[in-house]
Amino acid sequence: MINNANNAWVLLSAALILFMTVPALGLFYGGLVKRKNVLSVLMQSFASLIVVSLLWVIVGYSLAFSPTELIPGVIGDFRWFFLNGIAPNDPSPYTVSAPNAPVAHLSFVLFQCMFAVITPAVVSGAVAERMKFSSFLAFSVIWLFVVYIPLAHMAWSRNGLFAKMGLMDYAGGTVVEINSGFSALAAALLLGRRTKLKPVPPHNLTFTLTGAAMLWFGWFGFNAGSGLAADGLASSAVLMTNTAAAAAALVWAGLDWFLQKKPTILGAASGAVAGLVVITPAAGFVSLPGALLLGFAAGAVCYVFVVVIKNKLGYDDSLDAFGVHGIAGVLGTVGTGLFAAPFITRPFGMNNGNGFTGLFFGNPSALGVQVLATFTAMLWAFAGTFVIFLVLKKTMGLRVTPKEEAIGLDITQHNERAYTVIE
Amino acid sequence: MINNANNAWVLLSAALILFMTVPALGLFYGGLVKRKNVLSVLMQSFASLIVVSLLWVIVGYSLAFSPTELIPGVIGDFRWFFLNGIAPNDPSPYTVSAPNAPVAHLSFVLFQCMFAVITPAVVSGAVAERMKFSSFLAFSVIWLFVVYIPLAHMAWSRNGLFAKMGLMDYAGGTVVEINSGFSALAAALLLGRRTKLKPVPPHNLTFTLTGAAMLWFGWFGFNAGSGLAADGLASSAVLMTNTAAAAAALVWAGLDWFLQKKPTILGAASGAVAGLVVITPAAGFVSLPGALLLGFAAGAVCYVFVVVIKNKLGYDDSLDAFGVHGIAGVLGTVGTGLFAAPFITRPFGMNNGNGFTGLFFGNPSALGVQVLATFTAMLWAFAGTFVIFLVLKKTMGLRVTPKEEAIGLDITQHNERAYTVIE
Amino acid sequence: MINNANNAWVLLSAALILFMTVPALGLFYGGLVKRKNVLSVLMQSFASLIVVSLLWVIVGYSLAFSPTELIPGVIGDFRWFFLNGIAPNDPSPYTVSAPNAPVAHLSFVLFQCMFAVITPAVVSGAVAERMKFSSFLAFSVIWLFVVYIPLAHMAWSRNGLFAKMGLMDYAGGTVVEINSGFSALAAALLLGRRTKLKPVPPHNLTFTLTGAAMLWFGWFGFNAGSGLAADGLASSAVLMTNTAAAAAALVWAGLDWFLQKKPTILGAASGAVAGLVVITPAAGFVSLPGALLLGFAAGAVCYVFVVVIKNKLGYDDSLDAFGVHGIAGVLGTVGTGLFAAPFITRPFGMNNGNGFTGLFFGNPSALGVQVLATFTAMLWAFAGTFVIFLVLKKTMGLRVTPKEEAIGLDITQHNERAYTVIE
Amino acid sequence: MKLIVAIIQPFRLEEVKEALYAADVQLITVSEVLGHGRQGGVTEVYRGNKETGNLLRKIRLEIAVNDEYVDKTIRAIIDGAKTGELGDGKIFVYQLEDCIRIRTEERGPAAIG
Amino acid sequence: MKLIVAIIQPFRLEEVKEALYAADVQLITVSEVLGHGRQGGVTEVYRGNKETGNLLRKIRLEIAVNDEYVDKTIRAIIDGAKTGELGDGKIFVYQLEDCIRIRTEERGPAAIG
Amino acid sequence: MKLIVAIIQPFRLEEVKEALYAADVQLITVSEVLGHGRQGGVTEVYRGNKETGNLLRKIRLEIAVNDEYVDKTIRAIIDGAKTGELGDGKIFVYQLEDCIRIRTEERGPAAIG
Ligand SMILES: Nc1ncnc2c1ncn2[C@@H]1O[C@H](COP(=O)(O)OP(=O)(O)O)[C@@H](O)[C@H]1O
Ligand SMILES: Nc1ncnc2c1ncn2[C@@H]1O[C@H](COP(=O)(O)OP(=O)(O)O)[C@@H](O)[C@H]1O
Ligand SMILES: Nc1ncnc2c1ncn2[C@@H]1O[C@H](COP(=O)(O)OP(=O)(O)O)[C@@H](O)[C@H]1O
Repeated sequence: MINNANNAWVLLSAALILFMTVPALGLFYGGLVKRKNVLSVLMQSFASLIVVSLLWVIVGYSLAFSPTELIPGVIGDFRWFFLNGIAPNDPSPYTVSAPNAPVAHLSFVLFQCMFAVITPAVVSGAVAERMKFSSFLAFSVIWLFVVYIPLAHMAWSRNGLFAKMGLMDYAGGTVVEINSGFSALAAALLLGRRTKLKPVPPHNLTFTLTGAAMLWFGWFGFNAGSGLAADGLASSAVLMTNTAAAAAALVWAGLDWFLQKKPTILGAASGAVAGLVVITPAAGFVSLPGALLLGFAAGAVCYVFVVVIKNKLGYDDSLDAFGVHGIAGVLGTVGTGLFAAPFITRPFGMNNGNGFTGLFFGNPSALGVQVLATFTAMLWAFAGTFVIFLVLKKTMGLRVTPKEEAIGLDITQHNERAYTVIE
Repeated sequence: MINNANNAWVLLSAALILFMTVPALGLFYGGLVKRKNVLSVLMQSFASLIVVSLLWVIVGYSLAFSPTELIPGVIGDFRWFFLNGIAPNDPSPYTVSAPNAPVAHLSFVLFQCMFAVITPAVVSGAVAERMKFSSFLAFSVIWLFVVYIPLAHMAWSRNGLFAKMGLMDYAGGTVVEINSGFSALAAALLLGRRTKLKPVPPHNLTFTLTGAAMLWFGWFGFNAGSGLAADGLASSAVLMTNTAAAAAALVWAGLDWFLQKKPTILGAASGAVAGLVVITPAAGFVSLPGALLLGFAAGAVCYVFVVVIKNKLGYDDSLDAFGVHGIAGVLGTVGTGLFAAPFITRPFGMNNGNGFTGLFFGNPSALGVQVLATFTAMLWAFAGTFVIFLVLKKTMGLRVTPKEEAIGLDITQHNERAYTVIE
Repeated sequence: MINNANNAWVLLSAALILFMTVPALGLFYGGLVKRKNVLSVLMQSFASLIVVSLLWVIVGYSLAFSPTELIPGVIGDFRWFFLNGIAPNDPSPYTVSAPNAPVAHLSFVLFQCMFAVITPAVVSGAVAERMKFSSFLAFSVIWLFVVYIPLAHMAWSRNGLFAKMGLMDYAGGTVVEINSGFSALAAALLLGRRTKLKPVPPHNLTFTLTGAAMLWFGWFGFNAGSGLAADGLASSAVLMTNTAAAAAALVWAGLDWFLQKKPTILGAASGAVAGLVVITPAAGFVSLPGALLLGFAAGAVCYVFVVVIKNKLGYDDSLDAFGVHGIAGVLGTVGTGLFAAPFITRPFGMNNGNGFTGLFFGNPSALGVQVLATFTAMLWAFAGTFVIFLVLKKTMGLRVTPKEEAIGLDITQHNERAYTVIE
Repeated sequence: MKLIVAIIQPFRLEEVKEALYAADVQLITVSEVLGHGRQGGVTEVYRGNKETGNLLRKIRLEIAVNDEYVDKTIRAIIDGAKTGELGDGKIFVYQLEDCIRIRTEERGPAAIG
Repeated sequence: MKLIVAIIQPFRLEEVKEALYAADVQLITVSEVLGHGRQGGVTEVYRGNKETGNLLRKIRLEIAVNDEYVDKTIRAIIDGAKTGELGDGKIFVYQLEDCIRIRTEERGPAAIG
Repeated sequence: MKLIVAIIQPFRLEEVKEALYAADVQLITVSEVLGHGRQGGVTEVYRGNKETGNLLRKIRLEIAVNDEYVDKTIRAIIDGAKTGELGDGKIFVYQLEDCIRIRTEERGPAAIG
């Protein structure tokens, strides 16, 4: 029997993740680019929502979550092709802390759909202001099947490789964050730098902060919905999410203040996102000290990557998808192996073989799985994206022409302009 | 006994519909108009929220949903005047799939209030940039009683004309969509075209896309809240809603790409809204193929109406309230008679006499009711609005003066401007 | 045992309050200031979210809600320092209408955290466009401990002074509204007027209305979440909230129309906020007539304060935090003592000693407690803030220099500008 | 060659453009400005505060023409912009020394049109 | 008749307007421009990137005056705008050939004020 | 002294600035304008409506220079802005009577640079 309370919770969490993709991520990214490119950035998130939503219900969900498999441990099969045979009142075959109070199977389909939707949208941050829309579209379709679905299967499906090893990835440290971050890095490298690359002020920081705030809001559903139950574990996950976001934002803005003389709002927002990323794999496993430390670490390390290292190395990760999602994703996934606290999961009778216990609570073996999965995800995402981008480069091309880039992507890719000049 | 899970679900769904009215619809519409008219458009949605909220709790709800009636099948009576006698822990007399786990009566009052709020706000899309605010206000009050409430009663109240015939209108294909769409058509015709009508670029497409995304988000509550339970039927309704929106957006943007050379973001957004409209009456009745086909159809047909036919016929439905809501509303309501799948509703033991089964699943009679209700709603809305506008035209006048129109409605109707020019 | 339905409801309500702080309040306030100060205003809300979130889980919650106390009736102790000993499946020690179906203790921690977050953010409205960011930050930290936490303890903790007297403050008429409003007044007085104070048009009223609409949306969670259960009392609280907001908006816009010739959208939005404030203490206690009357009263009285009295007295409450939150907070808290209707609370078996019954329903004693708490809160907030501001003035200084004020706070306090001029 | 600069009411821009096109003047540059003139402009009200900022929105037109076009350009602007009310705006005429079409590098009167 | 164009710091606009009104110069046209001058303008920082875009926000004033007003207008602008720091701006003076008030079709010096 | 006003394509601004700096012309004032020229500009499409509004976005440069700089300034602008296509823009040259540096109150050619 479906539990309506949990079901309502997961449906609304799914809605919140939708909200994170558009408008939240769109506004966060869109505010950072030049005025002439804002629509192209919004469109990448929106296109991801449209295309992935369709592919997911048709075949993606089945490949990602079917317990019967085409390649054992790596990818499912066509059992749920077109959601074949899933009745509305079927309970979800997947549960976390509430095996006896499952949500509807279709709720799980939807919830996972929204994860698949937002991940390529995050990648788009690395290709902003210079990639052809058609190529981005092709990328996101191929990437869904080649990179995302196998990784989701490995980490989260019943028979997934890492799932079976007891990987702790509460809400997508590997599947969403490391995945999007390292895909972003490969994309940025293959795409090359923007032609006239020089620091350009964000065209609308009000949009950026609005987007960041909406991300924070939506992330409650993203992280705590992942427990698939509105129980105390969800409460803990939300509270840890909020705490880590605040901790990382404090550190980033503090470093700005200390090193650049002024606390910036973009810094606070960037830090918050880094904190939200780092807590993603950990949300339902760590207790307060873990959340605080992960948040502080993410704020500091991502700051160094985005502000110092990126500018030294010179690759053009336009909106810091790698520097924030990739780096904090690694920190969080590994950190979960350190901070996972049995105090949190034990009351729910959960067990993954190693008791959801991290190194600092006496279980060094957990760390091994976390590190292994982290490296696999890094490699998988980077290599997969690298190859896809290489193929696209040779076939349809990746970049708009320099003249189109100078004119702006909104008008050259979409025949539209975001804003009028006089009324 | 009230079921708290379902109650939470419906309360939050109501909140989502509020969110759809303002800011979502306001931003969607507001971004499309000239800078000097954006506040006037936002104000129409906001005024609708304010005025209808008050009228609804005072008398509107009673007239719409009372089972005792002034005119049998068409309008209720004053039984619940001022919510008389409805205690906070009274269960809702209305349920859909969960008769034994009802929400609070007041939740139902609120949920329906939000439908009544958003419908005239949709109509405002047809009158943008030229209608007097006072006349719009008068219209929305009269229209609530003369057009909306009877239609809601017929379709949804226990003793409503169509309800008794077994009409399938899950979330307002007739009551909200056809109703607002055909009212919009009548309004546009009687109001006449904007004085200097020529294509003017939207003043802020970032707002428009933000609004569209928020509508998509809110529509989960709009459609799936209508089942009045957070059960598997709600899950199915949300998933079908998401699917149809994506399908229609894909088609519209695809047609743009094919016919106008570039995929536009406004096209994707418009398509998404068309898909959300078409699935509105069908959300809790159709399965995946139905949702996909309805979505594709809505994308294509609304595209033709908005891009080709409107410009040929030359009426000025400024923001395409008719072309999107009216047309997709008809498609969806009729389409529900085709695609309603017993696979979806049967597990819940629901029955409306014809088993919620459409033509393609072997029940031609259902289609008859759908078509009848569709035509009635079209006529009712068009005729009712036509008469109200005619009366207002003769009495208080409909339009601002041409000079006021040229200066802009924000300053002439509200003494305000949306944006400063220099800081 | 935790009730998942109620838990989901409270978690989502907490998310809604987060959403109210940023982006909602940020956009509402940010749209009203000059373009060169918008980020500084957003940053105040964002900083409040960051700093208070951290302080709350570390020590604030414990001080505010621990039943064991440092000063009896006024402040708790360190029992829950670092959330010490609160397991994820512990039920909340606090309940309202559903003692047998509690939410998780951590949900209560989170929910109350969001109240503590938004309150200083509201105060920031009084100091906009001239206060140093560092001083605001210092203020919000000190103020949390000195002013907010004791007031929250008195009104809401198990052993709080007013809680024990049977104070009816459903969602923060004293703790949040009077508190922020009178703190705002003290702040505005000590800070002094903006240097070139003259009416300057809001730089973006679209943002302001978007923010107001989001506040309305979020307030459903703010008010109805306060019952800590998704029962019929929550439904009633939401409906009364919606009604009061609409009533006050109608009155304010109507007075605008009557006295200033045009109904303004800023007026409607301001009125809505006044209505939301006034119903805050009353939401779960009053029935429809009470909600309507409180709404009407708030619209009218706040209008007079903001439009007439403020301009006469000449203090510079930049964004009317006092005129709206302070005044409507007083009205609402006292008004609850008049309109509290046993019809609403009785079905839930609630009792605070005086049956949650107001003067108009035959219980004059309730009014006494309300008035006493109102005065205490007014004084506490005003005096506390006055002293903090005085100390800050003597030590770190309160204001930016006149030149910085002329240049704008975004660039001088944060090294950033919100908008570019050309693309 | 002359440069004609006109400051007009924003809501007359369409009419002025039409009048100019009718007069065969097609090349113009337009921008949004704020102007303080004789027009009293108190129309905005925010929370009861009448906006006394006296800078009103105007449109600035910049039109370079050969000498024989000066009069008809001025005429067209007046025809399009005049309502007879305060705030209609002004036209300013300047000497233009040289003009270069970037595309062709033509100079002088030939480059103007 | 002369046209006086001044490029000033945005945050001195209020003072300049006051000085102009005091000098009985009331008719002005204002716009927002970006300027590259001697003022080094690195103040914005985004994710650690110092914004090296060297175009700073400025206000452009356009004031047409009769000859006897030229000096006091310039004086007023200087009085209002001068802080003594780099970036204070410049004033440019041009010959104005003709001026037409659209409302009345008056021409020449009479139309200026 | 001359004033040079150039109307150019927005996407050539960077190149023009670089060319000007290379020619040792550093002081410029930039604004965003809309222009109607020979360039047909139908590229925007909204719900199938081709945007026929014929005002295209342009950048306006205002550069005051001493006489010996006029030619190289014009040259630099052409070098930066020219693509050979319709819409490249125009350069206008005016006589500048006087120039005052607000900060120092210097006047004339000395104040220009
Ligand atoms: N002498 C002037 N110098 C600069 N701008 C002027 C001058 N006179 C008028 N303007 C501009 O023209 C606009 C309209 O002028 P205004 O005096 O209101 O028109 P009218 O003469 O029809 O009353 C003003 O807002 C201002 O921008
Ligand atoms: N020769 C010039 N041509 C065009 N604009 C100029 C010229 N000189 C200065 N400006 C404008 O004036 C502004 C202020 O000039 P700047 O050199 O910074 O002032 P200051 O001379 O006080 O240092 C510049 O940003 C630019 O917009
Ligand atoms: N005679 C003129 N008066 C005012 N502005 C002009 C004039 N000629 C050109 N312009 C401006 O220059 C811009 C470019 O002109 P255009 O004719 O498109 O260039 P091209 O000569 O290279 O085709 C126009 O959009 C307009 O803003």
